[in-house]
Order: sequence, then C-alpha cells, then structure tokens
Amino acid sequence: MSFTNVENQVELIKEISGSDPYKCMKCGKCSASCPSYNEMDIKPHQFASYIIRGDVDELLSSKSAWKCLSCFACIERCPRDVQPGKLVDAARQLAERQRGGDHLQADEIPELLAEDLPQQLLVSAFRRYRR
Amino acid sequence: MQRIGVFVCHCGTNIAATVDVKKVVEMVRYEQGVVFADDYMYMCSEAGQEKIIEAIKEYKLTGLVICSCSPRMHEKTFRACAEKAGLNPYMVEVANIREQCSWIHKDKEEATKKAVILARAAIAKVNLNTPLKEGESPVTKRALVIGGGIAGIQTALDIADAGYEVDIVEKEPSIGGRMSQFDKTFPTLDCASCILTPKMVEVNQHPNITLYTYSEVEKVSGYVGNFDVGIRKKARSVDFDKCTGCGECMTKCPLGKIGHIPSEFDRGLKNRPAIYMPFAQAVPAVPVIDRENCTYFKTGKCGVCAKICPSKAVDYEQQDEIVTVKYGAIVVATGFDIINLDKFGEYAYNESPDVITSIELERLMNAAGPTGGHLERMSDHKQPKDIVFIQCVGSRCDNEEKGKPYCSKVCCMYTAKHAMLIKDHWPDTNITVFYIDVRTPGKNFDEFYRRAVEQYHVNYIKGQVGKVMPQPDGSLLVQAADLLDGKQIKMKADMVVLAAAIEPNPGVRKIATMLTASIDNNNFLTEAHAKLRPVESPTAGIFLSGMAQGPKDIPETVSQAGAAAVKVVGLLAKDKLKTNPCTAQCDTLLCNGCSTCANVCPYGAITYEDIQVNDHGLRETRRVAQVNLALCQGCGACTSACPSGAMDLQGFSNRQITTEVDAICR
Amino acid sequence: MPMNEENTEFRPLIVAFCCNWCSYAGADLAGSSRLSYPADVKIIRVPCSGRVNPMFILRAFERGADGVIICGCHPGDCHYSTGNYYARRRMALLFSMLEYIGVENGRTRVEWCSAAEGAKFSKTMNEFCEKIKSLGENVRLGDLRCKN
Amino acid sequence: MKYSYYPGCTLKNKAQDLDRYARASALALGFELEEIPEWQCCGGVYPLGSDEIATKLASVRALNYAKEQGQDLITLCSACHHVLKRVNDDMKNVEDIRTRANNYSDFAEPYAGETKVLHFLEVIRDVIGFEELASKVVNPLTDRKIGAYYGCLTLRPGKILDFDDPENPKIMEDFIKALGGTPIIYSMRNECCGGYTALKDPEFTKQRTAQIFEDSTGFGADCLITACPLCMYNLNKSDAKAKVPVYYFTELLAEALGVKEEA
Repeated sequence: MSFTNVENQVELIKEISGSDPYKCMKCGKCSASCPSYNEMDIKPHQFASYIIRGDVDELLSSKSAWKCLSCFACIERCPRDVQPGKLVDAARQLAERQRGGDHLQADEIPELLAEDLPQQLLVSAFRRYRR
Repeated sequence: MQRIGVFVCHCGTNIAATVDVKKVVEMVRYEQGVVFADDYMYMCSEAGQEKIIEAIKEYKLTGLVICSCSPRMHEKTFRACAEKAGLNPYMVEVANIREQCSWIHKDKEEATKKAVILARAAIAKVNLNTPLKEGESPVTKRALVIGGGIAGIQTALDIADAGYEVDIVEKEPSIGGRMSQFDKTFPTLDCASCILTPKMVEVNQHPNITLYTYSEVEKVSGYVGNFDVGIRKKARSVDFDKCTGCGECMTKCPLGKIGHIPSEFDRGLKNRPAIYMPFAQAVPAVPVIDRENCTYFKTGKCGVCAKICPSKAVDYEQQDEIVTVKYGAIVVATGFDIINLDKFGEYAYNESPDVITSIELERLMNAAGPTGGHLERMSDHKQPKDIVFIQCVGSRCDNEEKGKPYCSKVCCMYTAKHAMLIKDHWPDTNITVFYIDVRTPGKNFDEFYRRAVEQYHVNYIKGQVGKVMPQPDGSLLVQAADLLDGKQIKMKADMVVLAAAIEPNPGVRKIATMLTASIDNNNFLTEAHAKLRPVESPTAGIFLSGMAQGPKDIPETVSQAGAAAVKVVGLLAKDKLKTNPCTAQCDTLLCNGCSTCANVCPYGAITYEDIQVNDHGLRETRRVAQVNLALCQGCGACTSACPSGAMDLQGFSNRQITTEVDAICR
Repeated sequence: MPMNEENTEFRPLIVAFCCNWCSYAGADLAGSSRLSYPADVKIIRVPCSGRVNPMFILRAFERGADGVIICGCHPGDCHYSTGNYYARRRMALLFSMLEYIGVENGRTRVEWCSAAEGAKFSKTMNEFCEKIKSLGENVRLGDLRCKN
Repeated sequence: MKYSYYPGCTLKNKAQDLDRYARASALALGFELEEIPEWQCCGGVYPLGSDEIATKLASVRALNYAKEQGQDLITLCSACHHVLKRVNDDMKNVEDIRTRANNYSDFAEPYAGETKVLHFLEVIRDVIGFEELASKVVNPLTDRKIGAYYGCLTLRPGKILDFDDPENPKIMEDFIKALGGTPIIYSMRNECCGGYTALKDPEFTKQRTAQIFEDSTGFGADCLITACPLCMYNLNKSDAKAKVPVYYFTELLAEALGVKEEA
C-alpha cells in the first residue's frame, strides 16, 4: 500500500478506525474525559476535524498519537459514536506503517527496564509504539 | 370504454427539472382509453384546475389521471375538481411522479422513463375504475382528551368553550401534569401554579367538561365521528361525593411519617402518606389510597383514615369501574417525562444525592416543594455555593441505548431561567453552565439567555462534561474541557444539575396502538403532514396536542392545544361525515359462506345471511357474507383472505391492482 | 420496449406494494427528504399490507418482475389494527412456496416502515435493489411472451 | 467444574501471585483451572484497527482451543480479559476479520466466536454466586476498608466486555463484601492508571496513580485491590503521600478462604 495522497490517508483512517468523523458534533465530552488531555497537542475533540480537513500529516506527526492511553473513556462516553480514540489509534498505526514511524527503538529498552517491570508493560508498549 | 384525460404537472421545477414532462405527455397519449393528454405548470392551481374542468367538458372525459405529487397531498383537490365538472370523484387516479420520481432521481432520462411507467399504471387502473358514492355516518358530538396537563387542559377548555362536551382522562389522581411541578416559567418568569391553577379550577367547574382522574383509557373501537372508548376508573378508595377534601386522612396516615413512600410529584425528594393528594392545589381535591403501600390493604390492619374521616368517605371496598363512552374525536395530550439516567453513570446521578435533574431542581425551588423553596443539597441540607449545570444529558445522542437523537428544545431556556432565579435569591452563588450549543429560537428567548450572561454573570462554558466525581469532602468534582479556551477544567461544585433529555410519556405507545395512530421511532406521535397538518394524526379523528407530538415549551404547547381544539370543533360541528366508499363487496355467486373473512375483519363489519339461489334450475338456500358499509373501513383484509375470490375492494379491486402490476411489468 | 438500449447493465424490475398509512407515507417522506433509491422500484399503493393478495405477487413474477417487496406498518401499528400480522404470516407461507418452485427467497421481502421512516424506506429499497441485482434476472416465473 | 485457563505472560512471571492464589481459591470454591497448553501472549493491547489480523491470532488460537475442549475460557489479567473478549467479539460479529483470521489458521472447523470468555470474577459472580462465596469464607476480612481499583481494561468498552456497568461497576465491591470486608467506593476507581506510558513517561503515570491514591484514601480505603499486573506495577511505583498497599484480588480471596498458605 502506498500513501501518495491525502484522500487516500483519510480513507485509510476511516477504514482502520471504522468510525465516521462527520458524526462529530464538537460536544467535547472526549476532551473532558481524556486523562492525557494535557499531554496532547491536538485535543481529542479536534481529531475528527483534522481528518475531515485532510490534515492527516499533522495528526500523524502529533504528540497525541503517542499519548493516547487506550483507556476507552472517550469511546465509552461519545454521544455520537465517533469514538475519537479509534481515530487517533488509526493515525498512530498509519504513522507506524510508514518507514521510521516507530516511537520506541529496541536500543532504548535496556535503559528503560526496571527490575520489577511486568511483561505486560513491555508487550503493550511494543504494540503501541512499534510496528 | 373509458375516455381518459392525462394531466402532467411541472410543479414549477420540482418535477420538470428531472422529468421531461412533454415527453411523458407524448408517451402516454396512445395508451388505452386516453383521449386527451396535456401538461401544465401547476396542476393544483386554480388555472390548472380550470384546465382540467374544461377538458372534462370538451372531451367528455370519464376518467382522469393526474401525474403530480403524492396522492396524500392533492388527491382530494383533484377529486373535488372532477366533481365540479360533474365527474364522479372516484374516477380520478394520481400518479406520484414527484415524491416517487423527480425528487429522488437525478438522471433525467431514467426519471422520465419511470414517470411514464407510473402514469401507465394509473391509466390502466382508471380504465377499470367505477363511480363510487360516499356514504354518510353520524358524528357523536363529544370529544375525549387523553392527558390532563397544560396541553390537555387548554384543548379541553377551548373545545368546551366552543359549546361541545369534552372529557379528560388523566391517569394521575390530579390534573395539572408537569407544569404543576414547575416553579417559574420562561421567558417571563411568572409562577407556574399562578397561571395554571386558575385553568385547573376552570376545567373542574366547566359545565361542558367531565374529568376522569386516576383513570386510564383501556379500549378504543370505532372510527372518526364514532369512537367507543372504554375508560377504567381506578378505585380511589375514597367516595368522591362524600369527600370534602379536608385532608385530615393524609395528616393522620401513619405511613406519612415512617412509610418512606417517595412522592411521585416531588420526584422522590420527599415522602408521602399512603392516602394522598399529589399536591395541595390538586384538582379534584379528593385523595386516593395507594393500595400497594397502604398497611390496610397489605395486612388488613390499620384503618386509621376510615376511622378519622369526618364525612365517612373512605371506602376500602371500592372497585375499579369501566365506563364506555362514545366520542366523535380524540385528542392525545399524554405529555412527557425525562429519560432514565442509569446509563449516564459518569454523572453520578445514582451515586450522589447532590446530582439532581432539572425537574428535581424545580421542586427544590418551589415554595410548595420539599424544602419550602429554600435551595439546599439533599445530602447535608446546606445551601449550595457553586452550582454546575450540564446540558444535553441524553439529548442529541446517537447511541440509542443511552439517549435520544433529538434536541429536547426546552433545556437551554429553563437552564437560563434556573440560573437567574438562583442568582436572584442568592446572589453569591456561582453558576456555571456547560453547553454544547445554546439554542434559543423564540420570541424574547435569546434576550433572556443573554440576560443570564450579562446581568447575572452566569458562566457559560462550551464543552460537554466528562465526569462528575463525588469527593471525600462531600463536594463534587466536575471534569470538563473548555473547548474555546482549549483547557481541561476540574471544577468543584456543591450541586450538579442535569438537563436530562425529554421523552414522550412511556404510556403513549400503548395508547397509540389502541388508536391506530402512527408513532415514530422516538415514540412521538406522527402528524398527518409535518407542515400543513401538524396537529392531526394520519388516523382520522385523532388529534395531537403538546409534547406527545414533539418537544415544545409552554407557549408552543398552548398554541398547539388551541389548534387541536379548533380541528376537533370543526369536526364536531358537522352533523354527518362522508364515509370512505372504498369498501369491501361480496360477490354472492362466488361466496360459500366459509366465515374466513368475518374472522379477519377487525371491525366486525361482515355478517352472514341466507339467500335463495337458482343454480342451474336447482333452488337452494346459501349462506353468504354481507358487508356492513357503515362499519367497513376498507382495509381489504377480507379480500386476500377469501379462498374463493368472492370478496373484493372497491377502488382497489383485484383487477385494478393486477392491471397496475401488468402495466409496471410491461 | 426499452428506451435506453445501449445501457447493458442489468436493471432489475422491482414492484413494491406499500400500505397507504405507513410505508407509502414513508416513501413520500423519503421523496420530500430527497433520499434517493433506484428508479427500478415502482410503487403500487394499497390500503393495507393485508390487502396484498398472493395472486398479485405471483402475477408480478409471471410478468417478469425480478423482485417484489411488501411494505406495511410496524407490528402493532397497523392502521387497521391487524392487517400487517396477516400479511406477515401469509407472505411467510407464500415465500416458502415460491422458494420451492425456484424463486429465491431474496427476491421477496416484507418490511415494516412507518410514516416517519423516510430514511429507512430509502435504505431498504437500496438494499433490496442491490440484493436483486446480485441475484440477476428472474427467469423462473417469467412469461416468455411478455419479455423480449 | 473445569475451565480452560489463559494465564497470560505476566502471570507466569512478575505476577505469579495473581495466578497462584487464583488456582488455590478456585479449588476451594470447587472449580478447576486447566491451563491451555502452548498459549501465546495476547499482546496486552487490543489492536483497534479493523485491518489488524496477525495481532489477533494468538487470542484466536486460545479461543479455539477452549472451543475444542468444550470449555469456557477464564482469564485473570485485565489486559488478557480485554483482548480475548474483544477478539472473540470480532470473530463472532465481524465477517471480514473472521474470514481472514480463519484463513491464517488451520483449525478443524472455522472459529466463529463460539467460546464464552469469562473473567475469574465473573465466574464467582455468575456461576458460584457471592452468597456461596461468603459461606466459604473462613477468615473474613472484617475491619478492612478495601478500595476496588478497576482501571480501564476490565470495564470498557462496556458493550463488548459486558463485565459490569462501565461507569458504576459493583462486581468488585460485592466481592469485597462477600469476603467480609468493607468496600470503599471512589470516583477514580475506573480511571486509567497511565498504563503502558509507564515505560517512556513514568512521571505521567505517577501523577495518575497519586490521584487514585488520594481519592481512594480520602474515602477511607486502607488498601486497594486490582486484577491487572500493569495497574499493580504503576500503583506500586507511586511515591504518593497517600499510598496504601495494593493487592491482587486473588490474594485477598485466598486469604479469606484460608488457602493462602497452601498456595
């Protein structure tokens, strides 16, 4: 698959996420619920607009893609079934599928390891930060 | 052989933009029976109708096909037009080339082709049409209003003032409805009971109005002008005629202090005794015994109320009573409730007594309410200093398990009202309203909302709240995002008020089914036409008033109630109604008296009689079906059930429908 | 005679029986809301879904229809109280018989659509058309004399 | 009663307590956990993308194994519970994922979500019953004020996991009551601990866990219980002033049932 144009990426995000950004009514309940709100540069209630406008590159290179905790609070509470968490996760996957998009390098690991670190943390981080 | 005229309407550009009208005229000109075909800009206009009348006379037309909008729109118009020219109105058929063709198709060629086919089907049908004559049925000059809230009260008063008898059926012990629970009303801040109570009293005293409170509609049969309605008068356990409304029984009921029976009227913020009136100004001022909770009914012991009643009005033996009354028209004014908030756990409504709904706030601010009008938290009875309002809780919600897809319409305004009333009484209170959009269309409405901001300094923040978290210190932490400032907010509050979505009264579905009145996915009653017939149900003789039809505020409800009343009066003013001539007919030569048709007829319109027939010289007595034309509503159930093909429906006969099928499949 | 001969794409012929009170009004709403569905659908107005005689459906297939759909009020909402219940049971029997003689089940359908469900009407018709297209032309009951 | 059991990576290693106490307690309650042979790690995070197949296969294999045994599948770890239930839901309801996942596998017959996935707590609630549990308690946790920390993965999305009300759960509170303890309800119990960001962003998780401790102890909790090894790790790493001990729910269960020493 190649990502040559913006429409293609927008379509991919819609397909991967299975969610329809046009349903968003900007109520902001996602941003109100998000535990990572302050860590994010693009806020959850803005995800839909970025995709509608086609500003996918910005979303892909945003901090937000790596700051979502996948805690599903926004998905559970979204009154419009837009599920911003799914949109940003799709963006994260697109970023990872592109060359050099990984957020975690193998060399980093030893430094980050702690004695009592559970395997779950490692596998989750790998799932979330790398292809 | 018919002489048919075909008239194709442009409907301005509504049809002509997508259907080649001229071509349709050319294509149908040589269909069987067609002697004249023409097109015109607006067929329904006076000039258009004039054209039809001229053609009928000039070409001696015996049948008409109008290719235009839906027959549900203008069939009546064109039938009347035919009648004017001396043609039987039932010789008219409408081909729906607007709603079913030009409005939904883009490709002109394709749409034109379809329009021709639809016209052909109508022409084929008219070839088989026969003149039909409408029957007449009498009108019972009495109306029923279901629901005794402000909508039902206003409708009943208007009908009664016009000189017709009207009954109100209300399932609660008193009329008054939701409005009687409110404190003040927007946008003028009059006290709700000050403007409602006089109307309630007027209803009670009006010679033309009969009240059935604590009663429910149980059964409906009949049709427009002639409904038979069974009303269940639930046992009040108090003799209506003897009770003076002194209220002694209510103060002495032992359960009043220890019963823990939540008052429905006070939304559970206060308890009530087992023998009770919902509120002090109840109409009628006669208490009822809540048999489910009453100690006497549960254990056979107690009997205090009967003992102390000075007029010996308490009657434990009273039974439910069912009365059947005839009506000419029925108005549904069943009102609304707010949705259950169990699915909105994030707002901690079930967890914290200090998270309340707006209706509960109405009660808390009402001088006759559980706190005597002093605003206090239910947890510690302290006056709240910081109050947060959350809008759209369950409104505009796409998740049907949780909420409703529509805007509840009144919340923005009543929230501004609440904010201002609180600030008026307790100016030190800090009020924050979290909104998605502030919607204030209406006369003096936006000014009202702006006053809350400009004069009362109510803090409006755009952004739906994410979560309300009860804190160890008894406060509530409200987590939200200010979307315009781009900040996440955590704000402490003493009280949180939820603007819960409005939904039609849950009982309305049962009533709609009994009335065969159509109802939408959200349980709002459907109007006959969204714009032109907004207070009528598609079912003849059924009218709509108030929230049962859709969210609306009090001024709108009152206007609609008046409009429904006018429609009812218009109906009752007639002595006779024309009946639908499209009724079933039995071909006695084919009928073998099997009773299948009578079993499926919903109106009991089919009876049997013995006739003498001469079958090839053999004289015999045969049992055959007979249709009572006054009862038959023309559904045609008998026609498809009849095993011998003896039953047929005038206006939609087997041959007519078959020929339509043939024309479409040609 | 087809007006558009160069178009070789299969266009099915679909007959829809709509009751006057709910589904015909639903179709009107679909129209006034401009919710499109294929022109292949032609609607016949009947007072009630209970009026639809199995003969009409057989006739449609005999004359070359590729699909037949019957639309009525939702269960419990029939303007005549019970017509749609009879229709539902009658059609269940008819459809199983049709399948027996080779008219696939997908070619026939009963759908409930209220006067307020314009969107549902349009969606149903679109889906039904797609289904019929995937099934192709109906040849089983087609009277050869009536088709080119 | 026997169940297929999917322990998951962490329970075999850093979270052995969660596993060991569960097995002992299960026996005391009259059911047995049969560990699935050759299970593979679920990945810890459910791949949200609808086009992700490979990352779902480990779960599919475990699910199919349980189906072949004719057993329900039990998990203990919140993450495994989350991933397995969601993949199972995909296999049941999403045709595309079902087809493609089966194409990758060599099952005797295609897997279509037949297995019932249960969290250990669901077995106690729905099969054993809290009353029955209470009757088997020999060392009631009297005077213990216990805050249940649910985190996110056990509860959300509520519709698919069907575990409890995602905003106001009560299964762990009922569990604590059955063990004789006093459950402490607090608002942060279903808020995220920071999860896997602990690896690259430990300061952030510390902020989150501090709030959790503050809220729960504010309501009087003297300890917390969790079902998730990652929550456990993050909570333990906290340097919050309000920090209290955190236990796996199975540890308190084994203690109350009097089987802690045997485990």
